[in-house]
Amino acid sequence: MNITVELRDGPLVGWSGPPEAHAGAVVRFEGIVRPQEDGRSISGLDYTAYEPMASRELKRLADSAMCDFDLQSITVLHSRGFVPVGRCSFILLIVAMHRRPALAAMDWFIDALKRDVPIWKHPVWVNTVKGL
Amino acid sequence: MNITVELRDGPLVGWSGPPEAHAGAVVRFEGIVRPQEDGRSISGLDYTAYEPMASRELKRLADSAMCDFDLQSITVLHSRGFVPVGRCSFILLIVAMHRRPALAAMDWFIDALKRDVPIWKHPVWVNTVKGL
Amino acid sequence: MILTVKLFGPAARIIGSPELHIPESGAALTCGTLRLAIARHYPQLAELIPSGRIAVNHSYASDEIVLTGGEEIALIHAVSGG
Amino acid sequence: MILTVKLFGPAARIIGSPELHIPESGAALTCGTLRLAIARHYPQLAELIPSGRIAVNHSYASDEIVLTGGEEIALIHAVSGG
Repeated sequence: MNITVELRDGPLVGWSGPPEAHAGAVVRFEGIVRPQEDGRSISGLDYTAYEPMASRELKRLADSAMCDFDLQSITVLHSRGFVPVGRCSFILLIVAMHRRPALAAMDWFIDALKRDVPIWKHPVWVNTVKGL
Repeated sequence: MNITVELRDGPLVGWSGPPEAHAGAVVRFEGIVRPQEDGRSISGLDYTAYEPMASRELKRLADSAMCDFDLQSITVLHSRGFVPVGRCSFILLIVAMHRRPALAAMDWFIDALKRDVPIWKHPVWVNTVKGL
Repeated sequence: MILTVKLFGPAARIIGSPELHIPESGAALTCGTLRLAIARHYPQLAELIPSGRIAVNHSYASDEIVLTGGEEIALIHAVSGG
Repeated sequence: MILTVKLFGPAARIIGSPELHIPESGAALTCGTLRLAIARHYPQLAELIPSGRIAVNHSYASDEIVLTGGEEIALIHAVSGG
């Protein structure tokens, strides 16, 4: 079982996956902070995690995905704290023998994360930062 | 329109995507040569492309995906010639505002590639290489 | 005795606090009756309760789970990570 | 006059050559009749023909397309890239 789950402070940078043995498909998803929320410009998102529950839930979901989709490895990194627009706040790397389970696992994991993992994002509005 | 399509000789290495402006989701797929074909050990796969049709078909599919899935960019790299086991022969990088169209486009593109793009792989058996 | 419930995200902003307090009624309290009690004592949160979940000691707990008082309790609602 | 058809992958291995040759019959040749002619002249390929496609000048061509003789023609079957 090759599972990595980690919450890190601030934007995620310069991270590359583990070496793959006998893999056929390596799929990597990066969530990037978008410049707007609800049509208003933001300078970034502030992430709050309820720990250790957030890490535990990520681990539980990763275990479940490993088993249900027959993965070779799954790596989940999520930011906490402030992440500016255009920077990465979430990385999911899935390694599997075949493409279809890898993509299906990715879709399932991100849905499950949004449903179960106690991490909240709060927009930091551009005007708020400037004190207006 | 930010579309890159390229066939390269041998394994794909050290390639990273374009900078993303206003992206929300960056999904990268890598196809790695598996150690077996039909249950027999191979030393690698030898890819033959019918050019320029292969590049044209890749470009046609990329254009179609850009439009149908509202992507921000799509990058497709495919090997030709020999790629050893464990090395990368195919990279698909999709950048979109949202996750769902990015993943749907990835699934669609790989199916379409296997259906339409005239690239053939031929297993190089381990014993063949040793002259047995 | 008073039960403390941790709040996050929208719920914490509505209440203006990272936790809320529910007086125990004496009757055995379950996660289900706690949800009802939160909605009664904090009507501002009533809308969030149907889709909110109670976590007990960092795991989601179903409505029939009985609370004995020493647990860490949280109201988890509308997570949005990823 | 002889029509040359490029072969790849399994089809080329079956024939042992990167192309095959079909004598033109005189009647107007279409991609559809070409497929039939390939199956007739090269029975080893007959199994591949129903799922194979004809490319004319590097684009897939449907069965009704008429061939005039100067085109680059290929039999595309069972691609497997990616």
